[in-house]
Amino acid sequence: MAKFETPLLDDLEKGPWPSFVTDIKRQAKTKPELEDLLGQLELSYKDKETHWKHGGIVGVFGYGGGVIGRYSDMPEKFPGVAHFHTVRVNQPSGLYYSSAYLRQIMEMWERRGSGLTNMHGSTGDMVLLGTQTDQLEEIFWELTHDMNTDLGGSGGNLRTPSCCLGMSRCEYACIDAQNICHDMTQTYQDELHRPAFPYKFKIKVSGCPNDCVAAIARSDFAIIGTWRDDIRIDQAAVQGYVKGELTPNAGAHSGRDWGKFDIVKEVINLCPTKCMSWDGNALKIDNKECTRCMHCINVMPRALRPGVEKGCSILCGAKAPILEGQRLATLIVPFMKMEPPYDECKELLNKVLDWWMEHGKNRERIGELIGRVGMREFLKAAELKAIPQMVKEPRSNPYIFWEEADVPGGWERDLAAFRKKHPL
Amino acid sequence: MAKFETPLLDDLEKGPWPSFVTDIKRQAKTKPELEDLLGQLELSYKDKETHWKHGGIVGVFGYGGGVIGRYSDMPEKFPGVAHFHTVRVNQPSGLYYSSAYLRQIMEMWERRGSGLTNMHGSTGDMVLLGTQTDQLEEIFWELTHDMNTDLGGSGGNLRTPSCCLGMSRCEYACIDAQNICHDMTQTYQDELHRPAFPYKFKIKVSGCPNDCVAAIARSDFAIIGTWRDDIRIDQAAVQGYVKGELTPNAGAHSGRDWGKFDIVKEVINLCPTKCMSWDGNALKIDNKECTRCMHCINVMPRALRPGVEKGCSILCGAKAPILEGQRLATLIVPFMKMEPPYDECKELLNKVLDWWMEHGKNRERIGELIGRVGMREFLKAAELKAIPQMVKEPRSNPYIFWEEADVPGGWERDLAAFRKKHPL
Amino acid sequence: MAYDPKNPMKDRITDIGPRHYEEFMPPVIKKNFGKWLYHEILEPGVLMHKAESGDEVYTVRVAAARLMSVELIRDALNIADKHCEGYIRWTTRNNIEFMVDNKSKLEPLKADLKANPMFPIGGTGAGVTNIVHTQGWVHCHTPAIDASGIVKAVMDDLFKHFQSMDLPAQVRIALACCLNMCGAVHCSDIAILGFHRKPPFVQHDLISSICELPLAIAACPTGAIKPATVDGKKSVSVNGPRCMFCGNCYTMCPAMPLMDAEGDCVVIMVGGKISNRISAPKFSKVVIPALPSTPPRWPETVAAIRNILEVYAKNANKYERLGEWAERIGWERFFEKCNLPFDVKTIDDYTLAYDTLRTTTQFKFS
Amino acid sequence: MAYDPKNPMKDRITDIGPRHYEEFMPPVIKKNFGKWLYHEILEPGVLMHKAESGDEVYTVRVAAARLMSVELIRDALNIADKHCEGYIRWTTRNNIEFMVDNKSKLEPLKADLKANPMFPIGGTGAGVTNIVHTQGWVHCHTPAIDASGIVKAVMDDLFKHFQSMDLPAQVRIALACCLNMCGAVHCSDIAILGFHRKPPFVQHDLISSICELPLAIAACPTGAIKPATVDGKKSVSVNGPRCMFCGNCYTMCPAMPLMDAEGDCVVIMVGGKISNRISAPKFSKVVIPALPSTPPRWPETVAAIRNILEVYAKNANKYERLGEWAERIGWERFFEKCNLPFDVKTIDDYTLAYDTLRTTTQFKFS
Ligand code: SRM
Ligand code: SRM
Ligand code: SRM
Ligand code: SRM
Ligand code: SF4
Ligand code: SF4
Ligand code: SF4
Ligand code: SF4
Ligand code: SF4
Ligand code: SF4
Ligand code: SF4
Ligand code: SF4
Repeated sequence: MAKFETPLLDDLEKGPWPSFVTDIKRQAKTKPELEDLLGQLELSYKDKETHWKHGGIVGVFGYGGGVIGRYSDMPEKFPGVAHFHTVRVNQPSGLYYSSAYLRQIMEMWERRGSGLTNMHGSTGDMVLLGTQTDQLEEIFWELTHDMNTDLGGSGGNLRTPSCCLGMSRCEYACIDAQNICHDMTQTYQDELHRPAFPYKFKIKVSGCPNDCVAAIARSDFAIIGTWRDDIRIDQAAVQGYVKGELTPNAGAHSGRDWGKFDIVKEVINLCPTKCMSWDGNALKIDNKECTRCMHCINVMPRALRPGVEKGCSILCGAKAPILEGQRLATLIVPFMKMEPPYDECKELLNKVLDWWMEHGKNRERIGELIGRVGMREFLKAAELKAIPQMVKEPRSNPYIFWEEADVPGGWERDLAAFRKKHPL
Repeated sequence: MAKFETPLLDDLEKGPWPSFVTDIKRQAKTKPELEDLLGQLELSYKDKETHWKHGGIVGVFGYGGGVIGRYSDMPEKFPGVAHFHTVRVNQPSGLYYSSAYLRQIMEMWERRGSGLTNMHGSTGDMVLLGTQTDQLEEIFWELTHDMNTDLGGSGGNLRTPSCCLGMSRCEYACIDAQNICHDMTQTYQDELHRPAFPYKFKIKVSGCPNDCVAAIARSDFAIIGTWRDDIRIDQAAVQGYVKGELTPNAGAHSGRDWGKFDIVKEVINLCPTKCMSWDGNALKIDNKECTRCMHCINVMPRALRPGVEKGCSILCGAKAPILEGQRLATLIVPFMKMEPPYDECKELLNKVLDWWMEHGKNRERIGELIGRVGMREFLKAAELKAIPQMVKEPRSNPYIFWEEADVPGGWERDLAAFRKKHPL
Repeated sequence: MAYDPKNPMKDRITDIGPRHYEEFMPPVIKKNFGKWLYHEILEPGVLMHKAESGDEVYTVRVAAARLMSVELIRDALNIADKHCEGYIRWTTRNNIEFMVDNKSKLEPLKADLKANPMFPIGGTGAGVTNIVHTQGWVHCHTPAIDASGIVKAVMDDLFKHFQSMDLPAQVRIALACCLNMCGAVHCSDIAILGFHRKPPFVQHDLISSICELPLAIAACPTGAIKPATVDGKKSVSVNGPRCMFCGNCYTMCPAMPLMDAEGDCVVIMVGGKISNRISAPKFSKVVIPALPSTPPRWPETVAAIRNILEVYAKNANKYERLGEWAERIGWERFFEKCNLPFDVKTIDDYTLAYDTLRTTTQFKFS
Repeated sequence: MAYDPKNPMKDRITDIGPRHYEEFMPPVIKKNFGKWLYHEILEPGVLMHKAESGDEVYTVRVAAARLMSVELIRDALNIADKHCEGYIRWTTRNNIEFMVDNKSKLEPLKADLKANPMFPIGGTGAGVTNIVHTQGWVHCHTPAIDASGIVKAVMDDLFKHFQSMDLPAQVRIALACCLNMCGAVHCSDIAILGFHRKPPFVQHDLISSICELPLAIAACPTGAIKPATVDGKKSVSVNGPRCMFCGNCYTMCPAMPLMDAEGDCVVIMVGGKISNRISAPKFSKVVIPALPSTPPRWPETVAAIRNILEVYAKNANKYERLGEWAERIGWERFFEKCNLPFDVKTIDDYTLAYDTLRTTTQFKFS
């Protein structure tokens, strides 16, 4: 019998969506602390308030992140969750696993933790939810020694980089998102584990502009695959779509009768740059005007493919609203080739990080810093040339901060000469 | 012979555009102070700097505006322009004049001023450019007594309202812009002449969304004509355009061969809401979706006319960049009927002005005040209900300033009860 | 060899990073890495990717409540062992994917999945996939709402859209339990956001011993917190009307809690997107400033989302994301069509507010 | 009765406002007020408006240098007296309009106008009409550039576009001699803006007697001005790198002038518009941060404008305003097509800067 009555939670056992309540209840049979978790959660459902205290700083020796401290505010009532810290385990790029590896982690977590996880955290980590302070070093030891695996990030440091599945199973991938993600993670181990940053910093890598890992919205440094030559067209396959032999958008819309595929309405007219044309026989793309939005390729994956000169765009500074308001990442490099060891990319990132570490205020994300001091300072530090691709539109206010060196004659003025010309 | 050599200015006597230099030179023959003006201007052309001093406060008794003080910084060299104040004369709405009236003004200005004018100033006034302090009261006397005309605005007060020519000669006018402008000017004489405002305040009235007086860009309170029923269509005339019997856009593009008029390309497809359709016979408009942009009417003025239920939209807060950046006026009233005496409009304006006078900081335009405290406060003061027409899009940050009254249970909290639930 | 607390540095291994992803790839994936030609969605939840080599990989995607027990994961691994050569993957939205390299293996796999109600198949194409979400009352200290419970309630209600592809475009729903927005709801088609509406109260008797007062004061972006002396003790006072409920003070100082059963609410935001397809990525916009937080099923939230989703599904064009639709018809029409009251609180008054105000006479009448 | 300085309040008349506009309307205008049916542009500068009554009014529009002498105005009035029953009007862009109520009166009117080079006919339709501008060195104390002279130079160069209607749409040019922008150049297709580039210098010896120092300090929006003591006298110091050259300090305190022959420059902004036609009103954008101020003909400015105008004329669609064209092709293309270098200074770093940055992978390669 359950330790606590959980009438409210029990209601969440109904319905077709997988129930975490059902799941936790089953696990609670072997992991009694989860009874306390359910008890406390039920209380929250009743109180409509959380019963977790403000987290304290806990962790493993020598690491500044990877563990989130968590304590119940009712430890007497729910002793099993008095301590209930999170361990963030760095996920493998692309989120593929062997069952052997996962079984190892699961076994360890059943032994040393609550047996509850998040697969995965919003940043990408495998999140092991709920353990005691005295278990942390043990867990870390086992992870590193027995599972050849490390902790992920938390706090004011580099956060665990993440990526879409990229080339492993996607025909659209223009860069090897997984390799880049893994390589960056390895290169920046120190930044990941030993906070020296003003605040958190996130790297995400998507293989193409569909951006399946939400890099543009959720990373300080977003690497997004693209191409700079021509979209490859298989005209026969285009005909296949037009004739109805091939299903548009790979069948993504097949749950509804949208009528016969209409290439003009569905592709030509929806192209944001209107750079496509269709004369009934051949599809033409004015590639110079294409902004590689992916729409036409998404609709006709068997007929269209990204070009062959592939690389990435780099965008910088996305974040959630706290504190200065949400930002999407903004374009800083339109195109960069991405071949291991990705030196050009890392050199750029190093410059960006150095500048941020020098100028960023406590708890100021890089996007906010750019917002505070302006792109000009950022570009100087990143040694990037200003190009119009960086903006949607040029400034509409004239408030340019001219620098003395740019103004003929500098800023020194001869007062006497001025007053001779212009008596007061 | 001219008093000063003006080789630089002389160059501006060449070319097809009317030359102000030629004009001033001619006038200088009877108005020798203009010799000094040319001399000083030539010096500016040489120095590439102005030779006018920071203006002092001059004016006519009891008025806080209408005159701009101006002094040369080289009065010895150019005594004729030692004082060179501007008199702003309130223009008649729509800028029509009888020659009798203008001749009267010109005669006076030749006698008491420099004989130089601006027809008109950017705000709309007739600008009489250049007179001495001792002439100001005389000029004012003659203007009011002999010409039945008053000064315009300047300084921190209501500025001279202005308007497009509206119903006097334009088929698009949805409101009587001139009458509204005149009526507002008369109603707010006190505000115009006796500064009690934090800063300047401008009213402009355009008869339709073409906005020929730039109200949306240049006025704190913009009244712009519109309609809320259906565009009137004369299908026969539509055919006339389609057949090439009528010239599109009244001939505004006839200087170039743009090919045969194509109603689909030139009207249907350019309609911003895509609410029009053309089946080869009849033009249809889904008027509920029309945003009254005027494009189709501008292109086919003989076939299309604004509806018959006319009134205005009111927008608030346009300004130039100083200091907080430029603003366009923002929509506050989507539709208001406009019949004399325009009480509803004036009641609204009074509320807006009262609020601004109470809360506006020194040199803070109403747009900046709205920017500083938010639309919520503005709408409360203006007693307007928030409607989605006021925004392009809803907020994307969640930083809502909730008010205590809107939150269940208010803001008072019971610390003891809280700590009982959540021990520290 | 095991951890020795007395000698923590002995044989310590650090900075090794995650396991290399190649170790975990099914053979067909590894073999055809970077050589995929195209894909097809065979049915909701089932993808086929074709490689240049002619190889095919069949993927079955199933939902998961991201909050998963070790046992449930083992259930999934058992299936992976049985059908997928011991490989499995998760998606970036917390679904699970099982892959087989031959069509003949597909039906047996599906059969085993269907046998377990914890693994419903779906989540592909123009439908509603898994909700990205956060901790809520299960683990966080700042939430205004729960996470997993609301997700469950909403997905129960929208379940048919998880298992069909009948919407104009994909609809991504996300939830964040406070405006730190760990769920990154700021760019979602539909977002559920937990929000506090009572300014922090101050534990005057203890604050000066628990917190650095200057840090607490500096934490407030609106300057609502000022030093104060209460009952002879150093403390702070909060100017309620200046508070925008960001919670930054509580993050910096636990003696200033905001949470309150009555005040905490659900904010509904819509119209965001991330992909660069057709239109640029967009932020979600606040369209319902507050719904009550009503466990265990949050019926108001569930109903609001269903309503918006249905109106969108009925009205939008093929390929049109929710935000693209709202922009095309105009937000005034969005409110009208969804029958939502327009609240002054949805008008922006933060730093970029000007850019959201309507600076044209173009609008539609309601 | 005349003004008596010894008795200024005697018989004083105030607050009477302007003359009523009806007094000044030509009879045909008055008669058909509010009853106009349509109009036609018969040729550049000549409009015909048709009234419901069947009446027609023919309008001939002529250019004027807004800076006009009494004598020149009388020249215009003479023509109005001869042809237009003594009526005349100015447009909102400082052109003059002569109206006749019968087609037969048109040619004689035009003939007299053509006889006077000060009254060139034009300024209608899809061409370049008069430049809205400000005082410049003729009357103002804060200009960075002249006004009337640059306008003359530019319009001499673009004169054929004043007298033809061969552009894709109307092109409105405006000039403001300082960033107070009395010319309201912030919403023009092409804008010429005078700009100071040297921070104010401080007349330390006199400032404290001429200005209220706290006001001068408070005037600065960037906080670049700080109190200072120089040679024992109270004064202020200016932190040059923080100055954005707004000139507000000089407006508040004449002992802090910014103007400088070398520093003062011309900024070119483009792409603004006011009408609500097709697209919403837009701000002009800075595309050339500085051209030298080179009287008497400002050839760099003239050439820059001609270049932009010609590229626009060649590339834009019918009805497409300059800013609409730039947005359609993308600003990166605009710079390329106009062969303009892109300068970091054209990237916004003021309060709404974020909204101008590119937050998508969508862009065109140069
Ligand atoms: C666990 C996780 C949520 C989840 O359920 O998945 C999480 C949990 C917390 N986040 Fe987060 N964030 C998590 C991903 C995110 C994301 C999403 C992402 O990374 O893509 C964001 C939005 C993107 C961004 O970084 O802007 C995010 C934006 C924040 C913020 C606001 C940061 C900002 O600059 O706006 C805070 C506030 C803070 O740092 O003080 C925050 C703070 C927190 C804290 C540490 C609460 C706090 O104030 O100390 C939460 C601890 C909860 C707990 O009890 O475990 N979390 N946080 C995610 C990390 C798991 C992982 O490592 O995989
Ligand atoms: C005469 C005129 C320019 C012209 O050549 O036409 C003018 C001239 C001056 N303006 Fe203006 N403004 C004139 C129309 C405008 C306009 C256009 C409009 O009204 O449509 C604007 C932009 C719209 C707006 O109001 O925002 C304008 C925006 C400014 C500003 C910036 C105001 C702002 O809030 O951004 C200033 C600065 C100030 O007030 O300190 C200013 C200040 C000035 C001063 C008074 C200079 C000063 O700092 O004291 C100028 C006196 C010049 C002189 O010697 O006569 N003037 N000023 C215009 C008035 C004539 C008239 O009454 O018809
Ligand atoms: C598996 C996954 C990547 C991963 O590494 O895990 C993935 C896989 C695919 N995505 Fe994605 N996307 C995945 C998250 C995303 C995200 C990120 C997110 O939602 O947080 C986005 C951006 C969402 C947004 O815009 O708000 C995303 C936006 C797209 C798009 C653009 C769709 C649009 O209409 O804007 C496409 C193109 C398409 O669907 O045709 C796409 C296309 C695809 C394709 C068709 C790529 C391919 O050829 O294989 C994959 C199957 C799509 C499907 O499920 O119908 N993927 N995709 C992610 C599955 C999440 C899930 O479990 O549901
Ligand atoms: C006379 C004048 C009004 C006045 O009260 O003085 C006027 C008169 C007319 N305007 Fe205008 N507009 C006048 C200033 C404006 C302004 C204000 C400005 O430029 O400062 C604008 C807004 C400019 C902008 O958008 O930046 C303006 C935007 C329009 C438009 C919209 C054009 C567009 O493509 O966006 C139209 C419609 C059209 O041209 O078909 C229009 C249409 C007209 C019509 C056709 C209205 C009519 O049926 O009579 C008039 C003749 C147009 C022509 O000249 O080709 N009028 N018109 C102004 C003449 C100025 C001049 O001397 O050149
Ligand atoms: S981002 Fe592009 S490459 Fe990566 S999974 Fe999505 S569609 Fe494929
Ligand atoms: S990728 Fe996008 S922009 Fe390029 S051709 Fe296809 S639809 Fe057009
Ligand atoms: S604003 Fe409209 S009504 Fe007024 S003149 Fe222009 S087109 Fe005519
Ligand atoms: S006025 Fe504009 S929005 Fe309305 S139908 Fe005509 S073109 Fe379309
Ligand atoms: S969104 Fe807020 S409450 Fe939820 S996990 Fe993140 S920090 Fe905690
Ligand atoms: S919640 Fe935010 S705004 Fe309110 S007092 Fe705390 S820090 Fe200030
Ligand atoms: S723009 Fe500046 S310099 Fe020119 S008239 Fe206006 S205030 Fe004077
Ligand atoms: S010009 Fe403007 S920014 Fe520069 S010092 Fe003066 S007030 Fe400050």
